[in-house]
Amino acid sequence: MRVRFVRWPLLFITLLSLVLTACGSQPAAAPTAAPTTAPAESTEEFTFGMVLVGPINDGGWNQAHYEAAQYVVEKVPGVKFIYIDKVNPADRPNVKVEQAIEELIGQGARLIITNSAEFADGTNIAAAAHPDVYFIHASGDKVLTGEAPPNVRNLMGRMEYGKMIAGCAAALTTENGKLAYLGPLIDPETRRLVNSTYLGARYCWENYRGRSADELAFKVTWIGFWFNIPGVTLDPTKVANDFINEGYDVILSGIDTTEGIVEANKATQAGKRVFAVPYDFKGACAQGEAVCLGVPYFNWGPDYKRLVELARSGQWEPAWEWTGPNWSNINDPDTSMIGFVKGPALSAENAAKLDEFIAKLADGSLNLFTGPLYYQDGSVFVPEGQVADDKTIWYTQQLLAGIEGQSAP
Amino acid sequence: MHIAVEHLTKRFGAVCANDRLTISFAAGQIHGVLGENGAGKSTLMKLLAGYLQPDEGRILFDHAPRRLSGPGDALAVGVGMVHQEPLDIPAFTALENLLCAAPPGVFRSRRAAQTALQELAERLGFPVDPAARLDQLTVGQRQQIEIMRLLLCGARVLILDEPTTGITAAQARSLFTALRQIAAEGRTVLFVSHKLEEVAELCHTVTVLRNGQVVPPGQLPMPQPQEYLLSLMFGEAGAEPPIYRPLPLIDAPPVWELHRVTARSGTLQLVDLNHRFAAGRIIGLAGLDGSGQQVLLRLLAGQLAPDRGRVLVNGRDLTGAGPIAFRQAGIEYLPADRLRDGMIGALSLTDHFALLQGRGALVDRRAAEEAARQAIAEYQIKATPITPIAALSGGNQQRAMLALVPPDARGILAEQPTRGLDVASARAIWGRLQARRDAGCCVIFASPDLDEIMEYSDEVIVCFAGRIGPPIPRALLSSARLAELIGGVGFDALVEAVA
Amino acid sequence: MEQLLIDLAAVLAAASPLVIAAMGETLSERAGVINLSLDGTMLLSAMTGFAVALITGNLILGFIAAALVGALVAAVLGLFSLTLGQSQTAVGFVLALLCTDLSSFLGAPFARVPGPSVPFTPIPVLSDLPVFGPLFFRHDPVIYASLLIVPFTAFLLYGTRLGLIVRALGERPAAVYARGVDVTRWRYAMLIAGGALVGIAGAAFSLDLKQGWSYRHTFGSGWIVLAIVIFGGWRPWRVALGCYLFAALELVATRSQSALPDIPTQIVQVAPFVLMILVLALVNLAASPAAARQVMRLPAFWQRPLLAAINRLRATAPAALGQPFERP
Amino acid sequence: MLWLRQLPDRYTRMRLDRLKPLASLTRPLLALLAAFVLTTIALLSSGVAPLEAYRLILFGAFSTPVRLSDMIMLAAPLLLCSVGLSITFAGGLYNLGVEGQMIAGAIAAMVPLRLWPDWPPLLLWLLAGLSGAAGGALWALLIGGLRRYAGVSEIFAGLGMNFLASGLALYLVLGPWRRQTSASLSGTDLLPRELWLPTVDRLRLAPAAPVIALIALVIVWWALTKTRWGLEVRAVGLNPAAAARLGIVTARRMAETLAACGALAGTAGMLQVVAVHHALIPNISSGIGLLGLLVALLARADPRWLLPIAVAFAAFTVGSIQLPLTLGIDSAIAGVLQGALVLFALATRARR
Repeated sequence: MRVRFVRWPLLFITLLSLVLTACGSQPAAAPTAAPTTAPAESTEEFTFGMVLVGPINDGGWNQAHYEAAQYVVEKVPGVKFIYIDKVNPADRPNVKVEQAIEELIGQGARLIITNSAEFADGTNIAAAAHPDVYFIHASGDKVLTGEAPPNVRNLMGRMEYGKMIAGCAAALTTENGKLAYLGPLIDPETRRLVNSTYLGARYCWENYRGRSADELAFKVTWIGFWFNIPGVTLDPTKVANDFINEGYDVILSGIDTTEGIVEANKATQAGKRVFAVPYDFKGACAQGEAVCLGVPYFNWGPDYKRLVELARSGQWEPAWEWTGPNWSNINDPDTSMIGFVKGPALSAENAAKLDEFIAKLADGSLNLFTGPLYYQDGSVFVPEGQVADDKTIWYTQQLLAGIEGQSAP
Repeated sequence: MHIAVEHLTKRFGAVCANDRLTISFAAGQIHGVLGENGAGKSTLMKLLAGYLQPDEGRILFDHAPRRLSGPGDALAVGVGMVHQEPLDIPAFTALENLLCAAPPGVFRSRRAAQTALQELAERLGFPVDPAARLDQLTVGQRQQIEIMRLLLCGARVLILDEPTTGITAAQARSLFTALRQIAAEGRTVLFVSHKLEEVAELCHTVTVLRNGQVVPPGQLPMPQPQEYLLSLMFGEAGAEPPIYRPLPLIDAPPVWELHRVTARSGTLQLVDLNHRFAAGRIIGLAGLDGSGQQVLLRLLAGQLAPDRGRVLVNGRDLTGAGPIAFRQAGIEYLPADRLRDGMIGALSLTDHFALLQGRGALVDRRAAEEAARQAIAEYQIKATPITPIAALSGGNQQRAMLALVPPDARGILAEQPTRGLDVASARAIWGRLQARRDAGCCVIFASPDLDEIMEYSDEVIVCFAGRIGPPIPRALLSSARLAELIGGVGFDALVEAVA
Repeated sequence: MEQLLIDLAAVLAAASPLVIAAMGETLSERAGVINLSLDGTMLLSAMTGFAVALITGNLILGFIAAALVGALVAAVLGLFSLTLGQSQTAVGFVLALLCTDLSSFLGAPFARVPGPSVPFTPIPVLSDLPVFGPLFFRHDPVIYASLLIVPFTAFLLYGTRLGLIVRALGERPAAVYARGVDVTRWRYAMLIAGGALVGIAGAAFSLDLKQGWSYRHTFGSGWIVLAIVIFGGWRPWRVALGCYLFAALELVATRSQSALPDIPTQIVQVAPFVLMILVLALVNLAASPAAARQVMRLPAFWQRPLLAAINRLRATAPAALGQPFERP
Repeated sequence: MLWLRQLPDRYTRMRLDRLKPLASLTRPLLALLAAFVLTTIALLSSGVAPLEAYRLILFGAFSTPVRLSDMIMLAAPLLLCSVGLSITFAGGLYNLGVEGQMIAGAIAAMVPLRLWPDWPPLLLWLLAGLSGAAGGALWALLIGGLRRYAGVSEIFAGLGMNFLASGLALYLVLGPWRRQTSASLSGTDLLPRELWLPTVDRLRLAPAAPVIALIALVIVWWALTKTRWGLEVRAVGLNPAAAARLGIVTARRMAETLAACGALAGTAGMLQVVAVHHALIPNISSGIGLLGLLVALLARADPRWLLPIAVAFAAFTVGSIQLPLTLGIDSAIAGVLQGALVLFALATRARR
């Protein structure tokens, strides 16, 4: 017997939906993606949208952005916040950044924040298509290179300082001088952050521990993306475990998520002594208080508040911004872009040394990007007697000599 | 155990396989059940052994009615059935077969089971190795193990379905001895067969089935005149005598020539074969299952490449050329399992002819349908050109498979060409094959049925334990001699005599 | 030496979910049913196990929930294939995709959320043994379970009467039916028991080895387990060996980053999967009749040992694997 | 139906005849109902109003021209894949490797585009199409080889080749073909604008894509039903042993079906490159191949049903993108609906 099964009804539904659409019975509530002119109520309520690469509760990079947006809503009256998170090829294989941006604009967003280096092209394409909407591409440099339309700004924090502090904390605490860095993907940003960590660690290893730089092992393993994408990246859990099995006793995280500290905590419970330095988000130590040496974090709130107000007032102009900490109080939630919270596992003695280190960075008496600095292949990064300028640091080409790990993908 | 059926009826669709049967089988005796294919023997046995449930009527065990929900239920009552192809687990050892799903409490341990098996084997005169895997054993040995398993699991009624097909004469003799002993111990044995001689030799009573009914109603005590039983089985028409034909010329051109061929398949190795198979004759391959007939057929069909030596077809060297080349050279292989290997069940006869057209990018359905129509008329196939092959009866499928053999075929290799067919269909098939032979084909067939070999072969080749004997003209062979050769008696002498 | 010991222990640990799942699949395939939904089942049960453990704060409940999910999916597969007679392959494949999407949908709120994990529990006294201590007795309960389940499965299949029935179900169900066993019911039982193990394996990922939940968290593990069961010839010890081989490949892949600076990181993630299939292909190739024919051409001196090796490599699938049961 | 028995005989027969087509609809409707019940339970369990979700899933793809064009651009490769799979299903193969064949096709299509970007676009598109189809076919043939010579079932060979293909794509995106600035998982550099398949103004719709898919559908339908090749393929699929006995070179037909499927999947991959993503991205196949398997299973590899089902499934997928944007739930629910549909359709099929 030949039975036609679900195919007839399926055809029916397809046709029905076509007919319904054709008859104009389009549901009124459906958001439209067509280009919109500014809604009339924009003078009263200002909507800004955010496209996030990961989930808003990842305990890392994305949560920092999300909480910054909440900070803006709290501090600026009449502002509404909408977002789409997990925009990445693994979580949403069929959604492109442009599509997500268009949906947000369709829902009335006048300012769009995109928070991943991966979003550079999509942000530019959408910005060109919507010249009346403002865009902040966080962590990008297309304004600097001149490829971005005029309604785009770039914003990034000088995490280099945070990473130097992190490296120092690690070097102060390590028992065997073996530090491991859980790296995301390889690009100029991650290279300069790894280098900063190494510089901080080497300085404190030499100056506070009084040991030779040769005795410091510093290894990077890149997982391949900002967080674990099963099947695409290395599994950060496995990588962290492998660090521990190979005897590294501090795991510094450079990825968006918290596998490093979780595994260090597990290993410590299992009788080993492994410390961790998470990344990105102020509250990240909560994943393993006992092993947390502290966390360098982003505090996007103040800058987003400033830019939202700027966009609202229409005083927008393209800019590439690279904001540093407020050195008078790096943990001030209203002024400092970059902060460092000390963790419970950092001993009081080391905490004091770390404070001393931070003070040196703050007063400018210590600049770790001072030559001579060499790349892994022996070529010169910063010549002797010179100090690297922003552009040299931003476009770091390789990892520094002394670091074990890949420099280029 | 006394066993009886009353008004037992089983229908399959419109066919009434068992029609209000009322019979009883006394304990301590061997009861023969005779009947041609499709007479309802198997259905009755399956009803008794719990494989089927009756539509009407009832079965009484020691005069108590009992519904059997399955074979396990039947075994609990005390009925065990030995199938023609033993229903055991080939991948297991004899001992594991014994233990697998044995009723609780029968064997306390592996060791106990092994002891019980060896004791029973000694009593019945069956040689057995408890650690041997069944797929290394012959059908006869597997049958012995199956019988012992059922007895050890408490069978008081033993049903044997065509037990002598595919076993050696020696094994048959030892089986009969064992069955007599089993009956003497007070058990009931039902012996299903279509071989009158065996029934006459072994059974105390006989029941004849025809078209689902017992004829005449009730059991007959043995012995009975053979002609009488035949007329009961086949009705008044009786059996036609087979047609004999003198051997064609010896110098007919060879279809196949084997030169020093060595081939292996699984554990079986054929060594140093030198044969020529001439056109215009029917050659029967006799032997126990797995003695080398299948390997030889596959070798001749090109499905098996020889390790050494050369295979010539019609004088052309086709060594290792593959089945397609053999087919193009006019060799046609007709497998035993028609639906599994022979034809495509979901396609119709027209589709099959379309497949055979072999040229042109598009299918010429008109021509194919015409060819199918012709074949249906010529081969008396009960089907339309667009009936799926799977919907045909076994006999019609076999005819269809023959009809699909191209008219210019030079060699036909048939594996059990009448397997599962009733007498009338088998005759029709053989009529066709003989016509092919007369048209100059060389027909080689393998069959476990010695009567068929004796009846239709012009020459007989005996296969024994992977060795292929020389062709013996049918006229020089008797049934008894053939049975001996199959069992290996005098096989070496025969091979040496020819060499 | 010490490093080797640590690495071996890491391989034992990393393979534990695979081993548990592979034993489950071995059970159901031995009974003649292919559970092709493995990958989806593992994802769905990993997600459920994690979610339940997170919400209730109870790890045991998480594992129980995961086992139930695995059993449920297996039961659905049984319903469609054993009872309704559909192709096991088709139903299994559809279930694999369906469960994958279901896990993504229902698991979205739990994606990349920190949660509970199985605590490290070294076994007192035994863990201080030289060599054996660090290798076998300094793990957590999930890993101990994975170490125990292999001999258990082997014993079940080869040492018990139940095992005889299970193997017979996969070899010749008609014979089992003739012995009075309800084939369908027992196939259901094995399928569901196997499914529960697969579910536990999923939870072993999300609650222990790859702690947490994310979209397609166990990426491809289910498929690779299916391949490993074939590689292992449906024999528990060899199947387990396959799992450890795969885990070792993964470890090597992670380590290889520093050694192979020109290879992008992401490649090494995929490499073990490809290598495993390649190994399967090579083993099959070596055990094929064609290889045996090649061996026959060699001098007689080599023939015997090589043929013996080929015979050892050869793994025949249960004869009735994937076949619907028809009463004789 | 008891009441029918009381009616006069002639009348009854007439009524029953009329009811027949309706009766044949009950099973599919049951399947549809069951699929929706399952999906509704899933939706309710995550606290979403099911009706709103269904409205978005079922009609979301048609609500604006942009979404309609997105749907068509998804339906085109989906149709290509499922058309290809209907060939392998006819040949009795479960080609789970279709995903990898798509990736291989996309990679192969990139080769001429990267080698000679200055050549005339028309020529380049043709070259990309040919090379994409060849790449997919080659990839599929590898599966055939593994099956034939190493005895690896095509299911696992296909999966292995999928892993290999995605690894290769990743390697190219992050290695030799990486962006000029820095390697990025978001793909290679975008192709030059003039190499993008022309699109309808302001929409992402490249009309060439659906046209190619429809042409492939018609050709395959014709080839499977009218030609000797199609008949032979079906014969091999139904019973390889018997087909071989009837003189069909089964291994060759199997290889051909795989290659044909691979070529179509490769073409789909090519379209993903030149018409959708305009670059090679790691996830270029986006699960379209596996979705194609569902489509082919639901259509029972009957080419006539592929188009409506592929369109419906593409609509579900595109419509479901609205879910996270407007309802904040995961779009995977469309996959649940699709999977459940196929599953329950299987269940209501007559036992074979």
